[in-house]
Amino acid sequence: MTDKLMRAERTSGNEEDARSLGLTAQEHHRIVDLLGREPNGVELAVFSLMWSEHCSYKHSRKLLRRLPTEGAHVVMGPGENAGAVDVGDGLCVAFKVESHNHPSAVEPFQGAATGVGGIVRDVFAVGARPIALLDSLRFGELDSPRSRYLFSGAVAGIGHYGNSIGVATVGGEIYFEPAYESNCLVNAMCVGLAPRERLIRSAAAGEGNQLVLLGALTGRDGIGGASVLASAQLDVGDPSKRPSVQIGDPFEEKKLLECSLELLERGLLRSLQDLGAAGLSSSASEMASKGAVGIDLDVARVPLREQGMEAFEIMVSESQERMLCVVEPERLGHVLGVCAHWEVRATTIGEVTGSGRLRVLERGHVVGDMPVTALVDDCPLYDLAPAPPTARVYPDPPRRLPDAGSAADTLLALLASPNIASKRFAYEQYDSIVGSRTVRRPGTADAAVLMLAGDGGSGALAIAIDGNGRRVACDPYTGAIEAVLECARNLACVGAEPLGLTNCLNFGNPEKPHVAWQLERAVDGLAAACRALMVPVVGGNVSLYNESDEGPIYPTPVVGMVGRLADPALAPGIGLREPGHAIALVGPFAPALAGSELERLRGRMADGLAEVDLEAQARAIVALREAVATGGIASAHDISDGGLACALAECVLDGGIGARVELEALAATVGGEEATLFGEGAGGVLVSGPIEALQPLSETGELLWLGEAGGEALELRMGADSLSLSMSQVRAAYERGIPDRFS
Amino acid sequence: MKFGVVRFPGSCDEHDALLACRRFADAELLWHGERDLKGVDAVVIPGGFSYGDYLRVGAIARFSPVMEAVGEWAAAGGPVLGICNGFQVLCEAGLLPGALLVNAELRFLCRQVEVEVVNAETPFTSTCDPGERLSVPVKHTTGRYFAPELELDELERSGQVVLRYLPGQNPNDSRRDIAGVTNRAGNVLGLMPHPEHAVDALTGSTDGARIFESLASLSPA
Amino acid sequence: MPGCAAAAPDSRVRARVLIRPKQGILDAQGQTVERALPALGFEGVSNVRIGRLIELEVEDPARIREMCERLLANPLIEDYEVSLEER
Amino acid sequence: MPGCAAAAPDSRVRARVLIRPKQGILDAQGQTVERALPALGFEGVSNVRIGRLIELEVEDPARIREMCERLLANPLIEDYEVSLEER
Ligand SMILES: Nc1ncnc2c1ncn2[C@@H]1O[C@H](COP(=O)(O)OP(=O)(O)O)[C@@H](O)[C@H]1O
Ligand SMILES: [Mg+2]
Repeated sequence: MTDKLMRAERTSGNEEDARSLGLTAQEHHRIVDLLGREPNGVELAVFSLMWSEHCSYKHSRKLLRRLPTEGAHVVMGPGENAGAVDVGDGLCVAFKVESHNHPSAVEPFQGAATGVGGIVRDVFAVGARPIALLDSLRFGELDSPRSRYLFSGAVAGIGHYGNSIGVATVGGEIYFEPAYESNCLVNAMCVGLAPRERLIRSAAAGEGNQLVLLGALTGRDGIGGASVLASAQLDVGDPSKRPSVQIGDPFEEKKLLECSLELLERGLLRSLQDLGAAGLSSSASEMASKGAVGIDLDVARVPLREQGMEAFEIMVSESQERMLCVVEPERLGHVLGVCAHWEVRATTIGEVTGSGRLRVLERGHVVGDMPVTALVDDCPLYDLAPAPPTARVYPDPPRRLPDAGSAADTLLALLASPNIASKRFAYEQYDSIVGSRTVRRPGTADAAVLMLAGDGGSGALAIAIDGNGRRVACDPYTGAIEAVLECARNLACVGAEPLGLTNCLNFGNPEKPHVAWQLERAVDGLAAACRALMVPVVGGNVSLYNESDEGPIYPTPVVGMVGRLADPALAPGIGLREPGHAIALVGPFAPALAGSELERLRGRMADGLAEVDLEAQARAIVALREAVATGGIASAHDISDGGLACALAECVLDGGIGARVELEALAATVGGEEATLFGEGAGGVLVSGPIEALQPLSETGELLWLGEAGGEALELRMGADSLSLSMSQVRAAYERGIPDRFS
Repeated sequence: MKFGVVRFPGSCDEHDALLACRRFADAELLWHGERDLKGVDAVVIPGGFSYGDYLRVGAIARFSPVMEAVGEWAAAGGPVLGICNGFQVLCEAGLLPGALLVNAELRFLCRQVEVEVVNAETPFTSTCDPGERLSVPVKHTTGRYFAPELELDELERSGQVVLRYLPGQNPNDSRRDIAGVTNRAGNVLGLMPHPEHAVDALTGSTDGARIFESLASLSPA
Repeated sequence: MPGCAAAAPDSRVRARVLIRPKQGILDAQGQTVERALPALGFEGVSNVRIGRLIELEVEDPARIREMCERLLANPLIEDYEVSLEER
Repeated sequence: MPGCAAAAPDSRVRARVLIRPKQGILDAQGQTVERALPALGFEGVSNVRIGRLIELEVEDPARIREMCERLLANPLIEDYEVSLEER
């Protein structure tokens, strides 16, 4: 015991150690000032993590202030574990998206699985029952064996975790681009549901209240998320002390989830917080900070999976499936009883104090003592030094398609491109129906639709997640706007009004001026689009330094949106429903090849995208939503990757009904056959239904009649030119696109 | 008429099953740690990953106290319906013949499939027409039904094969396209498709309701 | 102290249980691995079988067989092999 | 003849690979099984570890290690142990 205490003290927290832990000399000085002395090893470990980019947002926090966060439905904004919005009938929806990029690049199955576990805990930490997951994935192209390994591992990991805990994975998106070859992206979004009064915050309160750790044993998992921490202080030669890959245990999570929700339901907790990055250090200091209190905790009381763990290791361990809660002493027995029922470990490890300090004890001896404000609020925040790139940041993508080619061949090539092809390979590995809420499953509608009737609510939620990094790379401001618009349009396609937005900002190294510029432009684009649509940002996550020797990833803001619609029975899918239904294009839509999938396949990448008229787009989204919500529209599908022709092919395949359309009028306004067929850009939606049902759309906005559903083929005509493909040809290209890359 | 839906730690579809049962009768949850079946008239063992399905699917759950009671109940002729993980648990417990192996594709698979009612004369299918086709989802990693050939012949002969995947619909390479089987006495049914996820047109199909309807039409024990 | 505890007269026995898919049962995992090997440049591999390895310490080794029969393996589809090792 | 064929100078080697979760890496399966056992009537069991067993026949045993590193095991989170057995 004394031996350990001495070791903690002996390990000095001098400047050199600080640097090896990723802190700058100035940051170290600031810590010394704040403490009034040099930190010891335990304190330095805690500071280095609390002041890491991951926990402090030191390079992004100032920028995030530009995002609008207020809205009529907001119940909890950014700052809590998950944001929440009101969906009526006394119910709230809590949601958030989070990245697990680096762990997934190391071990895709476990990295993705623990990513799901982490975001699920964020949602039940606010008292909401997780009801849906979505995933946004980016990998290198599938001709790379490593990308195939990462992709199949990540998908299996997401499925494994989500399926095992009984939370439906209802949507997502996947892109394969060379810019993600060395840095894949694995973002997961979780959506939860709670009666409004059951929502709980993480602020610790009440001097003398007990701090109880729930869930898994603590091991040396992912210590610090950075091996420097361990190697700086431990004998690297001793393999038993090396930090290790985090392994997800969904069974433990499932019990923890049910147990936590039952504790909340019975009103037994004062506050609740998950243990995520930086483990106990971060969760204890966040809880203390939010409640403006202090916390004493004794690491010797933390149940361990491995022997001989040091105090600092226990403080920074990222072992999964753990939660921390604050309990009034008289309720402790009751809490432990509920935990025993669920076979969840529960251990009192400390208590709330009035000291305003985080004190780390080891068998009662103080081994660390830090002001909570210093840990949470005093990390220096940095201004970015943005500057537009002076040279091209990204090379042209490899050329896969010649410039000349028949429209039919081009369409088949696009449909078979893994970015557009069916993602069935992935979503069939996800349980998308558990919970009995899923009205629209993956692949059948632009947004997932989850009904609320079984939860005491009415109507349904609509959820979508979007973000096209390549287009953001072409133009960070417009690309980010497009991501928000696409998400909102996806919601409108099922008739839903957006209530709130979450986002994950995946970028390269922000200390580089051109990356800072991408980040700033993208955040400004997000902010502008949110204002135009009047959708508040209620939470999110930032993942920086996604960069390798070949350069940064494409700047990839991923946008998740939750909306509400009144009648799920009316929510259209993408599939054509009846022969004879009219097909029309709702605009404003000005497609162009710049930034399109076709341009990519031809080995080019545009510099700049056409400006978007945000007001007009916002108006069109409202009009579409209102038209859809009144019923009568049989199908609605947003035109996105691969342009109109690909969107129409998807309507045909999902409906199992052919289509005949005439595009000459559109081509006249767009200019160019290829741009008409395959051009991309904000705003276009294909709708079908009886003419009378679509008619009202022409009064509120731009509507162009294209043709009608029927037959067994996909026929696109443009004056004298025509393109006709049988359903089976189209289906083969679309369905085989991804599986063929694996054989 | 009252259904009891067993809940293990790691069950996932117990509320879905409860909701489905409640469309036709009373229903309540039965906790894995208690031997008491609370006077229910039919037992449902739902889908999920009991005990994480660590070790082997269904292997640990069969030892739980509630399963002792279910065993006695089944031996006395009480109806027991095992769905997905419930099917796996019943096989492990020896209440149903055969075993479930990992899907030929080694992957979890969630998809709507069509099955044929091979035997419409069981307590679980009495409201179906013989040969009726039902559209019901499957979602599992370990659903490839296996039994030795002689036993399969015997199962077919004695009408224990109740549900079969339609040609081209077998999602896991189950022997003889078997999707659901009963025990010899016919009072215990295990099936991989999830009828509880097919009781509402809004969420896909109502064909699964037949199973619950059939059970609910039994006269209370 | 810790050394002391480990040296205590503990009668525990360490057991290793190997569990294999029974002959005649399609071993989908083994086949998948076997098919994947040539593409990675590993030729000349055959008869790949994949099973489970369970290691545990027991107070009463007489019960291991029963544990295997009833819990660790499923005799309908799996064979098992136990080996003991005095601590 | 068949006897003959079996005795033919076939240089195949049967190998057994035991794969275990690395020290320090969470063995979720082993832990869960261990915790569940007493309630199931199996007392006195500890240190349960669950891993995988792979058996195969190879022409060139020298390459097994590489196969383990690249496909059979995940060296980041698993240790493996190879043993050979002449046919
Ligand atoms: N891009 C963003 N937009 C809005 N809010 C954000 C963003 N990134 C992070 N936040 C908010 O900052 C807080 C801290 O985020 P994070 O460290 O990811 O939380 P946690 O530790 O719970 O995972 C959260 O409330 C989160 O919603
Ligand atoms: Mg959190």
